[in-house]
Amino acid sequence: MTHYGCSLLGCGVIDERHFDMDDYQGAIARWCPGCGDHSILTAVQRLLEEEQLKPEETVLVSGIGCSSRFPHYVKTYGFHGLHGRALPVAIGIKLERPELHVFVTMGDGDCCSIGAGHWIHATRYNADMVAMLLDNNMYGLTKGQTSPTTPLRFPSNTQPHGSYLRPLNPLTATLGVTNASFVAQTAEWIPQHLFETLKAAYHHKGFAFIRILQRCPVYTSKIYEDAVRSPDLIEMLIHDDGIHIPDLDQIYKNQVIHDPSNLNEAYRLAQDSDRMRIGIFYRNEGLPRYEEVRRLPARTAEERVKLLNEELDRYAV
Amino acid sequence: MTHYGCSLLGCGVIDERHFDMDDYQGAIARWCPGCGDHSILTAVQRLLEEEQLKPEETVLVSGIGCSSRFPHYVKTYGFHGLHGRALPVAIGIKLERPELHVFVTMGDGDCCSIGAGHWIHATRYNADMVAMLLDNNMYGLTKGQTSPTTPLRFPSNTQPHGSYLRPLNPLTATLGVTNASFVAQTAEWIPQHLFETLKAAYHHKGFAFIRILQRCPVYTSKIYEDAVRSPDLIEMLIHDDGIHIPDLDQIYKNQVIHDPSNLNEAYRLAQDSDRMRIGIFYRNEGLPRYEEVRRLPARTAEERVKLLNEELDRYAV
Amino acid sequence: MATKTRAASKKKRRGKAAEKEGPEVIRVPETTVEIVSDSGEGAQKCGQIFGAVCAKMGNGAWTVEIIPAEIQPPARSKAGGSGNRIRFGTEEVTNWGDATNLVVAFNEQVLLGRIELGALAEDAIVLLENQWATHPDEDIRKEWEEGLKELSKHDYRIIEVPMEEECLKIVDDTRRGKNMFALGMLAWIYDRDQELIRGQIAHQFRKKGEDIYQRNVELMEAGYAWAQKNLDFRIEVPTVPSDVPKVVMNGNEAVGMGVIAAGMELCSMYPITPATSASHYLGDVFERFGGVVHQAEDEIAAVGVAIGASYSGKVACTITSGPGLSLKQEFLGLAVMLEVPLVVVDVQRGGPSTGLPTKAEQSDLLTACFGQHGDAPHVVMAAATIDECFHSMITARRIAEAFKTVVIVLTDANLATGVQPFVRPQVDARWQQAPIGLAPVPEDKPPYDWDPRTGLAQRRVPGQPGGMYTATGLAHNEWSKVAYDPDSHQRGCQMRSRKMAVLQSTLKPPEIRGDDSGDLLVVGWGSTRGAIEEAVDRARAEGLSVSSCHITFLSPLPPGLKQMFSRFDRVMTVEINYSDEPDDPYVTEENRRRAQLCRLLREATLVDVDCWSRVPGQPLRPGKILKAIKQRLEMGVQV
Amino acid sequence: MATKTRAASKKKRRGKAAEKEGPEVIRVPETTVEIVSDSGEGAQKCGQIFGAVCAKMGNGAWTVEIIPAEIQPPARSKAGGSGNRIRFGTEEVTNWGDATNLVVAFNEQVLLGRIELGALAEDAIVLLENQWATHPDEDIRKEWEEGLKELSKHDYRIIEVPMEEECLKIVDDTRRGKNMFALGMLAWIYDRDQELIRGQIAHQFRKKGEDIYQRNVELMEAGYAWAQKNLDFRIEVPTVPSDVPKVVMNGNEAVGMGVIAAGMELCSMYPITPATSASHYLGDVFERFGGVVHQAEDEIAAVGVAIGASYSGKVACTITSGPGLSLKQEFLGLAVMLEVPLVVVDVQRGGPSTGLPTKAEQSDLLTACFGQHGDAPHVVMAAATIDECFHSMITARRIAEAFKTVVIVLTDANLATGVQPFVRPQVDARWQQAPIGLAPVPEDKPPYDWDPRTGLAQRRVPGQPGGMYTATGLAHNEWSKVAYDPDSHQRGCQMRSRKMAVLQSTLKPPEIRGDDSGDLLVVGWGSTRGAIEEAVDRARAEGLSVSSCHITFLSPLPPGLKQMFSRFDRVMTVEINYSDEPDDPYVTEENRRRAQLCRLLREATLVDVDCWSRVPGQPLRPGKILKAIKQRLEMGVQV
Ligand SMILES: Cc1ncc(C[n+]2csc(CCOP(=O)(O)OP(=O)(O)O)c2C)c(N)n1
Ligand SMILES: Cc1ncc(C[n+]2csc(CCOP(=O)(O)OP(=O)(O)O)c2C)c(N)n1
Ligand code: SF4
Ligand code: SF4
Ligand SMILES: [Mg+2]
Ligand SMILES: [Mg+2]
Repeated sequence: MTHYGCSLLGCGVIDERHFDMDDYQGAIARWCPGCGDHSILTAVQRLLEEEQLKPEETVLVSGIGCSSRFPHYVKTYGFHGLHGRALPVAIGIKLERPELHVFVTMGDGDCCSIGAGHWIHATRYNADMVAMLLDNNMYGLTKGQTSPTTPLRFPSNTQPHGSYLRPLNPLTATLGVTNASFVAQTAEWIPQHLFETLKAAYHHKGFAFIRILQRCPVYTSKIYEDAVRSPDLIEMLIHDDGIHIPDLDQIYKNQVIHDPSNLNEAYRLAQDSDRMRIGIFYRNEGLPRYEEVRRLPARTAEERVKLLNEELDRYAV
Repeated sequence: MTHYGCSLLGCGVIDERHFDMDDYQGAIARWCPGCGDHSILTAVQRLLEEEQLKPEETVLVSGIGCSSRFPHYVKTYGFHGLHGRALPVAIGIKLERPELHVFVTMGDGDCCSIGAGHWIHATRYNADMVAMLLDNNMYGLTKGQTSPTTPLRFPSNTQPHGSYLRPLNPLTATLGVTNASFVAQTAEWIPQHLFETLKAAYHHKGFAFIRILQRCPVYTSKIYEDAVRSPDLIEMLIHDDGIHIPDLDQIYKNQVIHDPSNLNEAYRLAQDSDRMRIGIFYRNEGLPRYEEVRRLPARTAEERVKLLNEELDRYAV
Repeated sequence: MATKTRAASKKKRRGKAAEKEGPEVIRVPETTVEIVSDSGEGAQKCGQIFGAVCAKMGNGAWTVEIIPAEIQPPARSKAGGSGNRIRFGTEEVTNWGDATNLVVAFNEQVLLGRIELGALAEDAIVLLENQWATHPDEDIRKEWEEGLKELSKHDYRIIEVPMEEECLKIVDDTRRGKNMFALGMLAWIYDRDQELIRGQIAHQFRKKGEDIYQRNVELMEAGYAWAQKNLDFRIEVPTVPSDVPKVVMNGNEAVGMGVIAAGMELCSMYPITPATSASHYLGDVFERFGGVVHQAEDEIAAVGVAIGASYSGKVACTITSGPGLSLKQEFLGLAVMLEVPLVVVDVQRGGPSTGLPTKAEQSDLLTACFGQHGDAPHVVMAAATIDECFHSMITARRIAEAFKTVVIVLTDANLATGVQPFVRPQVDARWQQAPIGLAPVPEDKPPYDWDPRTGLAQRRVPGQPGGMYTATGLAHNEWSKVAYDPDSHQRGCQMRSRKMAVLQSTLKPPEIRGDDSGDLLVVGWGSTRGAIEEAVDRARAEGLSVSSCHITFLSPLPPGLKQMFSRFDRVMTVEINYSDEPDDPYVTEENRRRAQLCRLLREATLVDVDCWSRVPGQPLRPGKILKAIKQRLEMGVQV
Repeated sequence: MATKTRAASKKKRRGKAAEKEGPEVIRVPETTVEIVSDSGEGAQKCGQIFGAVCAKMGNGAWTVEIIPAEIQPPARSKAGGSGNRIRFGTEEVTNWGDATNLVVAFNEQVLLGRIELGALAEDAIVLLENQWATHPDEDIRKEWEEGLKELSKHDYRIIEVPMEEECLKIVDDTRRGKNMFALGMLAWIYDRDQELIRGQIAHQFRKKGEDIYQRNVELMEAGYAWAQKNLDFRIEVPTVPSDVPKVVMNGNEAVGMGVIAAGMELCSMYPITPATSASHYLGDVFERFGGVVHQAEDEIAAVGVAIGASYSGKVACTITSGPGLSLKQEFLGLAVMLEVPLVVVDVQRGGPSTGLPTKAEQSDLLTACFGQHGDAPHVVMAAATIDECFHSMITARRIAEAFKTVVIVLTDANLATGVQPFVRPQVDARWQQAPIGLAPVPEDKPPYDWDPRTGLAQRRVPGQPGGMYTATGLAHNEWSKVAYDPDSHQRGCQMRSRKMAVLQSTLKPPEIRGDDSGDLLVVGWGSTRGAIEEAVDRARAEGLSVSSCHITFLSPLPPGLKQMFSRFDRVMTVEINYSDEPDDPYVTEENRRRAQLCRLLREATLVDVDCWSRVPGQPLRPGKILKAIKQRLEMGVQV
């Protein structure tokens, strides 16, 4: 897989390349053994393969954190930027190069703490991209500090006597934002569900926000342990317009039919913290996307020069 | 009113001062004639008077914007800080000096744009203060740029062909945040409602967020014009536990009974943008307040020295 | 100017007698006029039109805004004056000058405010609205009387004008009319072309409909007629129609147009005074060019979006002012580390902190150079004129792309709102070239294929087959792989730093104005250029041995400075930022906090560069600079 | 050290014969040991205990962490080495030294990684786990063989140790055990006090229960026994029990304890390496003192909360590292403008941008000085030792309050994780004093009642009756009223600036180590102190005319520098930040980008201060500094 179809060079020949998983393999992933990020990486690579996305037309953008090492491990273009600031960069890319496929990975500190303002506004811009929140309920890379999603009273290095606040709910926070167009939750230890959610997000036209429950065996091993062992603790949102994986019906018996177009119901389901719910909470393809709203007719250099001269005329002495 | 009761000096004599409106009069307000900020200023001063808050124990904190000039116009302590950063400062004050009464004024750019991350997190901290969003749907001080709450297609100096996005909804955004404990909306041109809302917010134990619809005759004169003229465009949320002003019943005939303890209903009512609703959307006094959660027994210098020596012992060679 | 003021006071002494002879015509090479009102009364529009007309007629001109300190100052308050000050002359005018020779004031309070600020020449002519004498409000009448008493202490020539009364003959609401009446008076006094004036009125009000346009013209004509009938002097500032085409605009419009001319596709910003009007301008026209103004949620996001766009191969800039620059610093460091080209415009205002948002200052120089943590070599340059506001965008893009780094362009509130005619730029289609195509890249070519001598490397952007890599702000090797070993980091720092030496080697030493040796060399940067040069020219005219030079590249500094400085007995910078005076209490040679360019020059050249700087929130005046020059010369030769 | 290495290699040459005689005892004044493993195998714990025991026995000691580059490096990889390096000696040890004399390595790959980094002395003794020779995985066996071949190219004395085998006799999972075995071996070799070791094991594992403690002691004893039986040498580093009480901790613990000792009530932070561990420490103990660690949503909020607390009369600090400092700059400018006291700790790491988060660098100096837009005078100081990490908190608070300004204290990753014994601080109850009471204020007293000569004013906080005012970041007069007129702004800038001159007038010139004149003066700041002084001492011992001085206050700089520098033929700084070398391509005297302190000194003194600096992501080695000194001296006298 080294020959590039000429289409990329604009000469109209069809691009006949086929990509397999290996083609998306970047550097060897350096997360801890058992880290949930590994399965998310695999799921993303599977998606790239299934969708046959051209590596050179795919960009992975991240902030800083364990989860934000993601781009290094995928052989596409990558942007491993600043803590909390993945989304503005991703918007800049999508706004100016709407033909690129943009995926964003963020940690819970990255997205919900320092990046909270950008997260709110990216939701509102609704630019077409997949935004993954890899939520291990903790600051991993900096070695175990409380994050906004850390459960109440769960100890960390900065709050060794337990966290002081109830965890922020990333789903309701996103649903509270005007123009939220795709809000889903999945868990990395249910690879099929993870994959289907990613796929739905990729096909969604707009800003697709997925919270992925992610195990961190080093700092928060206990948090998802029960849910991993007891599928009964999980409730699946299913719907014809949502995600339904019949294979999982036998394992995940708690199911609720939820129409992703119902925003109020989405809020109610997301808000109620008694159960761990996974599935698509909300989807609305009818909302304008920022890069579309701002799209302009391209101008040649000559046109611009001509217009600029006209403009200068307006200011001529 | 110049004699200070000795209680402030800790000698136990009762403070017999009485404060009237004049005692809260700071510099002369320099907003444009007809600016809604004037009535909000009056309402706050009335509240201070009604509650007989000691000027020296009251702190007004703001960011930067027309609305953020507020503290200069009230004779209490004031902190006119940085654009978007009023809330962290207010939290610092409340956390360390919980006995002070803290009021925060922010503009829509200040709070919802540059300050969005702090707004989310201040809601979650739930420190006891009144946070007012003076929402004129525009950047006033910088002379007319689109803000997050500017209505779709409304022109501004940065978006002269009309704003590109649907406006952010500050109510649903706040309701999406875990620990949101008081969310209300009022309008400055209904002074009684404004006052009662402020009062309820002041008495709320926790972070009381009020969005105040505010007219800016200079940049957004048209936006609230209809609603000012036609009370029918407004729907009042009323409830025994909410705000109900019988005097206004004749004018504001659209009323809906809403129990402020119902979060899902609050979200539904806030989310539906067909009507302009005012009243208390949500209130929950059962949530822990940050300054309470973090309150610690005071230590004398001697105690600290003793403890520190013990601590040094642990590291002794 | 000296001529003019003397003529005017002679006039004054002659008194009533003159009236019989028809207007006396006073001919001056240049003069300064201001028009000042309560805010909202339209003095600014009047001034803008007048300035534009002067320029179009072939005068050199420099217009600055008079901005009130408050959002909505009360009417008739000293701090509330709003308007314009126009200095114009037969030759090019490069700065706002020293003092106003003629002022039209809508009330005595705003006038007194201007006097307190030292704005008026000692013998200024004042045209003063006099409705206040008979105002229904007694307090106001009293203020008026006291005001006149105050005014009489000065040597001004006061001419009371019944503007209100005259305007009411035409309109009901004089708040939107008096300014055109004033314009008419000025038109008569300075004999301005009526056709041009009508054209400018049309330009300003064309959006508001024919009616409004007509009314404004009528008011203007009324002012003209009133002046013709009542004034006994006219002032002639000969015009020299230019032989090269010129344009006239303010510095922020020039920046905006420069952004377009430089082929940029995105201006990502967050509103902040005094930078915002550049994006207002772009907001208005950029879409026609296929360009986008992205108003981000904050300054951090604004620069992040620009970096994302540039990373993906587009041409992007971000425009801000001091507080915004502080917020962008982390991202600027990232762009330097990733070697993503980026143009940043900082329209400086008064600092520190929120400071003086509408006022000119040059105090962001050091933060522009050193505001990023770690060693983040990048380019800092400054525009000295409105012309340079335009052209620096083109230079900045070129350098940013050639050296794959950040270029910060400093302008300031003085340039941003100042209006000046300049030679019409010759737009070049090459400026519009896309920075990079999407050609495939051989897989064995690293994304940072640094030339070890220069640190330069080819750019690479998404869409290029075979070129996939992950840009990272962590220390990395040429493959953009995270590398924490000592050699990789030392090498990365080296590569980024060497680009600066290479750029510096292509710069020319700044030119000296005046002799290339002498008693004193005055060094400046940014918007002070015109005022410094005027001061130096005046000093030289008085026979003093003074020269000046002006620096465009602040980092890296241009070559040849040390040698140049060594040919002068003293070197000093003149800047609009804070410095301790040598004789301030507790201040010693050792602890003196010097002006910002002064610090850079001392470090680089080891020459004992002195400084004279002030932070008046205004441009410096050539007269004050001249005084400082003389004072420095009197202090004698340095060690 | 020289003694030791020679002794060791002599030993090596003697070979087997020695075994019969009982262990040879090699006596050295100081030595360096390291223990290195895959991350997760506990080498760090072993090293920490060993370092603490050395200190407790009366050795001077300096412990640094060996940190892998990756979050989770693969097992047995060169870049994955994790552990500790302990330099200890009879006298005080002030830095990490040059090279390791004895290393315990858990596999040959991490050992090779350390060798590639130049960590080992040429004649180092290596105790190497040898389970790999018989490992089931063929690839590993091959790697082992190739590794041994590689090792044989050097002059090391390799001793294979069956650690795995021995440990398996006691535990099933050697990942949590081998480190104690290694500790036991070291205990025998260096004859460490067993009681103290057991005490430290208890200290480390006491939370995990008696069982775990016992197992660890057993493993340690097994290592001791193995060494006793199998090794033919012991190394003696004489201890001198201290006559003053000492404590031992790392720099971040010292900062945390300093925060408490300084009477602070709030540490408001956002996690960032390498600063976070200071707040881990505080998170653990601060509540007992009535103090709060507030983990904010980001760095901007963190500093905002601290400013709010300080504004309201409490003592607050914020702790961060480079990227966080960049984000805080806008708020720091505000604190300067409001004159709200604030202590900021910047634990520097490698930059620019995200850079090298775990590595030491001194490249935030200029941004600490100039990172705020506008003119924002404030104080920058640096801790040079772990002792100073503690005491600088007390000084910083005092200055911040006395001068009502921001004090930035710079430390770095070297100090943060380095462990050193130092004289136990004498805690003073006055440090705990509340900064201000709530006494009423006369209404006619302005909130900024600046002393015009010094700029100093009394503090005012909410709760003080009669004192109501609104603090504002806009330009303001003494009443804290917004004031944009030229005089008010000039005056405000003056008042804020004068405080710096006053502070500077109270500072003492730095002391010179060595003669106060000579061929070369080496100037340093921050954590390089020990290494520079050792290098200078060595140079002097060789008869070179070199002295050094170390600067604590970077802004304002202390008095007397110019005069001091003038007594030396050459002056150069030694720093861990980037500078161009004079002979780099394209680099000239004019465009050379010099090290950061060097720039400050040149500007202030106009002395041609040179610099030698590197960015290895590690502390500098005294030997390398010595080399640089010699090279500079060879370059001869400067102009
Ligand atoms: C501006 C800035 N602040 C702080 C940091 C330090 N930092 C790096 S990653 C991180 C948080 C990591 O947690 P999270 O985002 O949840 O990602 P995870 O490691 O858990 O995947 C922090 C605070 C930084 N690099 N930059
Ligand atoms: C960091 C920073 N960015 C931008 C600004 C410029 N600025 C001042 S006020 C303001 C917005 C004002 O709008 P809003 O918050 O809605 O308040 P309003 O004036 O409408 O009351 C902006 C962008 C600033 N002062 N500081
Ligand atoms: S620390 Fe946690 S989140 Fe980070 S790589 Fe390890 S397991 Fe994953
Ligand atoms: S611009 Fe608008 S918001 Fe600002 S003071 Fe005037 S009316 Fe009020
Ligand atoms: Mg996390
Ligand atoms: Mg607003």
